[in-house]
Amino acid sequence: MIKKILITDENIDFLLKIEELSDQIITRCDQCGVCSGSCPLVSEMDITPSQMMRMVQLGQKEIMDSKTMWICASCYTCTVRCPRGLDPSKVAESLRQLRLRQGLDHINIKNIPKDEIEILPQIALVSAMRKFTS
Amino acid sequence: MEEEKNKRLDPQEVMERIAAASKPMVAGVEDKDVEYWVTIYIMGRAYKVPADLTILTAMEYAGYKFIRGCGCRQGFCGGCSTVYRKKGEYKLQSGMACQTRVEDGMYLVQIPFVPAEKASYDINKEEYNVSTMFKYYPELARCVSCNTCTKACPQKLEVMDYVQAAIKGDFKAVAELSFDCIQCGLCALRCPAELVQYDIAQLVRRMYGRYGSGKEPEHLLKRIKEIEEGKFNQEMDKITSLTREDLEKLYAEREREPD
Amino acid sequence: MEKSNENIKIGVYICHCGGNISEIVDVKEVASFAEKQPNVVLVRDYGHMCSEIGQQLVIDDIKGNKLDAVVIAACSPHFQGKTFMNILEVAGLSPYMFEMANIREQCAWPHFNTPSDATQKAKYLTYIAIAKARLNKPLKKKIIPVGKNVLVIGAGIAGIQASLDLGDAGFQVYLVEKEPSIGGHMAQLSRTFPTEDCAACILSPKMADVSSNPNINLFIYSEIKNIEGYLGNFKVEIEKKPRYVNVDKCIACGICEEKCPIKNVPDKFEEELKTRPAIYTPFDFAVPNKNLIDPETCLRLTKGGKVCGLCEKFCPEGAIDFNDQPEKVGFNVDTIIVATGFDIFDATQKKVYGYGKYENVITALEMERMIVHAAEGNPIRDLGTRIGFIQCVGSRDEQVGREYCSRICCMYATKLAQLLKRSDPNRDIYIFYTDLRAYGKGFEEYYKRAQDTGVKFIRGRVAEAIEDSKTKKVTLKGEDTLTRQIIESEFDTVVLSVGLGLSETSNKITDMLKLAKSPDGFLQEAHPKFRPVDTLVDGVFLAGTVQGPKDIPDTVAQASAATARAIRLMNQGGYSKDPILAFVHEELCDGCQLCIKHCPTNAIKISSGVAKVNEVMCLGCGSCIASCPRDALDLHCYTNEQLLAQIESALKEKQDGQIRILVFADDVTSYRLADNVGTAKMPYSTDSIIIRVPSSSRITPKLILQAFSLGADAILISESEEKSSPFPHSIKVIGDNVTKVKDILTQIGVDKERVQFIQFVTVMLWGFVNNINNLADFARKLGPIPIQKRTELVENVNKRLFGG
Amino acid sequence: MKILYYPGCTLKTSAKNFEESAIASAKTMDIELIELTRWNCCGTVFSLTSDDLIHHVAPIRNLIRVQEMNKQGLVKGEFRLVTLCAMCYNTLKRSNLRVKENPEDLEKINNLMYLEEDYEVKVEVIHFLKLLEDMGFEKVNEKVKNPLKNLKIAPYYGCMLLRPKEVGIDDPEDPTIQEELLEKLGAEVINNPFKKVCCGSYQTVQDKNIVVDLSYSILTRAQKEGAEAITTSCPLCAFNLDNRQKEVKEKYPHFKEIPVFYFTQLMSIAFGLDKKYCRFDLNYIDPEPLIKSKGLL
Repeated sequence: MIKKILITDENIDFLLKIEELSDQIITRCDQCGVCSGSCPLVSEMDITPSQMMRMVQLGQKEIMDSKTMWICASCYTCTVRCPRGLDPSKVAESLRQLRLRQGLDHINIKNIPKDEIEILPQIALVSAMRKFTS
Repeated sequence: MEEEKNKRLDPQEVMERIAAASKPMVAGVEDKDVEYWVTIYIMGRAYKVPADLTILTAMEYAGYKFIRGCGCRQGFCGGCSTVYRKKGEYKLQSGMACQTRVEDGMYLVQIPFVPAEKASYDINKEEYNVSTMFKYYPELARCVSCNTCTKACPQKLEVMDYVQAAIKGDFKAVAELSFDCIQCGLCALRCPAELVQYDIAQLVRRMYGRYGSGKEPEHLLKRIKEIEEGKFNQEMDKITSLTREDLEKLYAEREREPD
Repeated sequence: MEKSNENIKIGVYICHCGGNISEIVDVKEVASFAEKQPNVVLVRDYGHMCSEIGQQLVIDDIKGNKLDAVVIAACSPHFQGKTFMNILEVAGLSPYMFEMANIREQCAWPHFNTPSDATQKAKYLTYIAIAKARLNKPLKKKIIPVGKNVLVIGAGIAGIQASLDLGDAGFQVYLVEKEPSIGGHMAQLSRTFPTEDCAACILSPKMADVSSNPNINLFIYSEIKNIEGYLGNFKVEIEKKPRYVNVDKCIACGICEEKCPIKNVPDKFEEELKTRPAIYTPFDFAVPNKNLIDPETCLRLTKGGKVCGLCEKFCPEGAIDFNDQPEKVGFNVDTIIVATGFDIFDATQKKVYGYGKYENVITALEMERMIVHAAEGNPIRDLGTRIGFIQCVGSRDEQVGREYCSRICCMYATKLAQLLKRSDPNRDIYIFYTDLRAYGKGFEEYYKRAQDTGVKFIRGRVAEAIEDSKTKKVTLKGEDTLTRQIIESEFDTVVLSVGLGLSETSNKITDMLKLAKSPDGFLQEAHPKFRPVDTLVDGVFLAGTVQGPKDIPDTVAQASAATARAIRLMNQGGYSKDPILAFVHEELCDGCQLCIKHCPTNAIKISSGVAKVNEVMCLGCGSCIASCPRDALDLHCYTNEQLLAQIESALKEKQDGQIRILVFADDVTSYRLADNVGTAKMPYSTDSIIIRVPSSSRITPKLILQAFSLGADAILISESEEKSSPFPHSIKVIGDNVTKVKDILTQIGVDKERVQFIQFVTVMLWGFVNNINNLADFARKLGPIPIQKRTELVENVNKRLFGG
Repeated sequence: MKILYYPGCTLKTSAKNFEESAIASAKTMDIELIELTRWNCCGTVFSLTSDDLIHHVAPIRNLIRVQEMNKQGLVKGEFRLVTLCAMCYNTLKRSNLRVKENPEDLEKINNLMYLEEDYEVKVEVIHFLKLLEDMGFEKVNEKVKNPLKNLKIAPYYGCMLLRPKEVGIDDPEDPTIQEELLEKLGAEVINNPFKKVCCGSYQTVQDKNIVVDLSYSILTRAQKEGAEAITTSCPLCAFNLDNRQKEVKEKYPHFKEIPVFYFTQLMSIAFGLDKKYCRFDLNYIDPEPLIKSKGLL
């Protein structure tokens, strides 16, 4: 269903917050799509990284319900290829932190299956905790 | 002015004053006998108490009855954890009420019990490896090694070090570093990653004791053999055959430390 | 003859300006005040000095009373200054014996609400003008002889167009080209957008004209070794590389090429898609269409002795000459046009597209050659049916340090795509773009034609290309940002639309001529809007892609523009320049060379132990003067003596309790800004006196300290903002001068905020007014500088300024 | 040459094969890897938000330990810290860079860790591969007793060694450092175009079939290019590419298992060291049959 969006500066504070957290001038992104084309996990995402940048640019808070920033594996392929020298991985991290800092963990560590825990190396557990819990 | 006087005492004199103050102060000594007084704030309410008491005895002097939040009174049961702030300092410090002297202007509150959830497990059925620990306490992986727990520990243990050793699977180090832990909960209260360090250390100490140290507990085994050989049967029969009065008499005259 | 200034006769005229001045300023009072001044022999006040009658009045007075100098107190010199200077010339006086007191825009108008103060200020301004006029010299405009020779560097379409225009206009052209043929990159193209006319067809007639034009001396296969000198006197040294073929005898019959055993030399013109023999002609419509031998691959030239020599044996004309030597040639030219063109982006730098590693990834220039050969019937390789164009390769990409857009790639890609599609309709052709830039004349229609032809445009930049090692097909991965879907599809051929960069040869030329580069690496034009083909070095012009990426029409237009700008200087045989130039008091100069590095065009040279200013190169900014510890350097029309006289007369009548602010205003921006403020009738403090200088970098720290010691309460140094200033590094020089003054003021215990340096643009009206008023209030609050400190200010100034 | 070395938590447990083979092969190259004392977690994964400092405390404390060991004379003037695990390398190096570029952050971190000495930003974090490259791979070649003849290896880099550019040890788009090392070990090197594609990293905890698909595409592409084994330098990549082959097999039954080495294991074999240093028991897909088939064991 095609949605109408209001291009007003009302939701500029969302953009400013993400720009401050990620230390990126997000309005500089000109939507060339290289980050989406480079992302190894883009097929798992509901919206592509370039669309994520676009929604932040327009201050659309619905981005917080998307799972894109949770699929990001911080592999920095987009970082080394962005022609504008921006860093989408930092924008994804800022979106995650916006949720995590409200104390809402993304995964419930207690119900990670026991047989999984047995084989997972510490580097996996520690990294996952860092990215998915507050 | 009063506070100045306390500061200049040399340690020897301090020991004597504690000894004098520890005389059964609670039992109705007149105010005139007390030489030095301090004001402390228990949960915000001011009380004038003799200068040299521990927080525990000072609170009792102020009229508090301890149902919980007190145990061995000797600093090893971890029951009387307290959070306090000295006058003029910004830091919230923590320690055992029975081991910390009161100071003038001290603001304090007791945290008698830390509601942490201890995992239930049967140590016999657990394997001796790192994943067992992560199975019961996955949050261990959240440790950011910021060392806040070490600063909170009244026993001055290197708490962060034993947590890191746990992640590394160096159970021997965990056991040794956490041996003196009195499970007072103060580290868990301060941890930004919301770990319960002492429960984790307890699990590791049990695993290490059971599988890791490889040394058998000789005196325990010796004692068990003696019991099985019936060394104490004769004495046991004697006690079990006593009447209630004899038992009470025996109990009253028992040898124990002074009040 | 030059009169010593004691008995110089000055005429002073006060203009009513039809009430504009007389309604505010009491012109009679100013006139009577002027009469009392020494050397003033005649004073008049008149309704309209600039009118026919007014002007005749001055001419008759000059002739009648043998006046030596004229002072007119009226409007701004920017308004009627030129008119009055011409009158002096008509009357036989040097126009530089004229001084103007700006009592309208900088006195009557802004101080309309305080007539009495305005009258006092008008007196000061007239008094200052007289003091300066007393010291004026009868200078003449400098005529710099400029001949009619011009050097054109680079013979691509830009160089060719410029040379033809100049040749037709009768100027002697020295056209130098490093390649063995003229034509540049355009010769390599198949067709040109948007009209699709064949590049060779429209280029070869022009190339033919170059060789037939008598005024063009073509130095082909030659490199420029050195260029020195200045406008009207550029000494050029070039080296003609040896061709080992006598050009007059060779008739390009091609027999030598057949006989030559070496056949496998990669041909740079064909982008190394084809090979050529060791003896070759550059390409079929080359000019000059003569052979040459490649010294690196010819057996005889590499092995020496009697090896091979087949070409010599079979040449019917005996044109082969193995011991041909490089030949040095030197000549002088008056102006230079730099047209050294571009190099395409080295696509191997963009590793993610695999150019150089993957077989079927080629650059657009290689595709041009393939289309040319395909059109001739012998295609170089089979391009397959699925062809993908990747845009912005080496442009708009900070990862390879190239932020700018190369402007032409969208259009040449659209052209190549259509040509390929039309030559084989069942080809699938895709162009991956971010913004399709079809901005020029006929471009949008041509883009639509491509869409009609069936070329498909995908809006999304390709993220990476991966080759299937077996099938050699290349898979492009990217996002179609319009549908937000990921595209991953295989192509037989991938064409990289590579951007443009400054050519390698341009770097050498830039160093020789000391030209500036813009941030994108291309050469910097003097002013992006008003002097787009000039450079900051007089007499050197830019044409074509050396100044930035552009297409052929823009290049040709720029070439003709550069020609016009060069002709402007060369046409009258001389180029007149204001005599406001630096000069050296030779008796004071000890040749210490401290000043050399301060001149932006390094016009100062040491000859016979003394500094000498090259009057052609000197811009007249005066920024060298502050660097001389012995005050040996000076500036005509704004000598130290004259400026000091102006400062003294500005401060002489200062009563106790009064304050005086000196404002040194650069003529280009600040002085005009002051006029604009006056015209807008925006009042500001009458305690401020504006003194005009070509650039405030002329105001040395010593002058500022002397002004303070003479009683100035605060000084404002104002200069045009760096971006729009005609003087390259005046801002930095002023900054250093003001810092030195502030340090000395602090040492002596005078508030360092009494001296201010502000950069202005002519529209900052409120900025100007507020700065002056704030400075005036600040000075009034501080009060005058104590006498003892004022004398201390000028004690051993040299030691403080230059140390040691 | 004595040099300080930071193992990282996983190398002490499930990735012991990486550590032991590294120490052994380093010793053969007469590099003595001295383990950092009282090291703590490297603070993985490098925290990307601009206002977050607490997550840089852990890496900076490790770097302070390097300072301490120099002051205690355990090493003299050796401020290089060698890492093996790519994740530790990336996190330590980026945190080091972060405090170098933001002195006010460094001051806050130093104040927080008042129990430790101040960090003086003198430490240089380098990776073992870079150390070998700087020493010159010919020296590696000199020590080879048992060249890995016709062992077809596709080196795998993942992300943390190459990206972002300010810490990458090689060109992020076209790395060759592992290829050069393996050639010097005598192996036949296969170029896998997916050698720099991410293995899914910590997603293996949240949703392992993301990792299954990625490993499947990386491994099959390597096999398609003719590779018989993969090398990597990160325990997480090793886990995702090696241990997860179980799930890959379940989802793609026709998939043929392929062993995943740590490059230091291949060094140990090439140096002819005892098999016990390679601890092949910790590799999920047993690599020994492949090595035996090449007569290297």
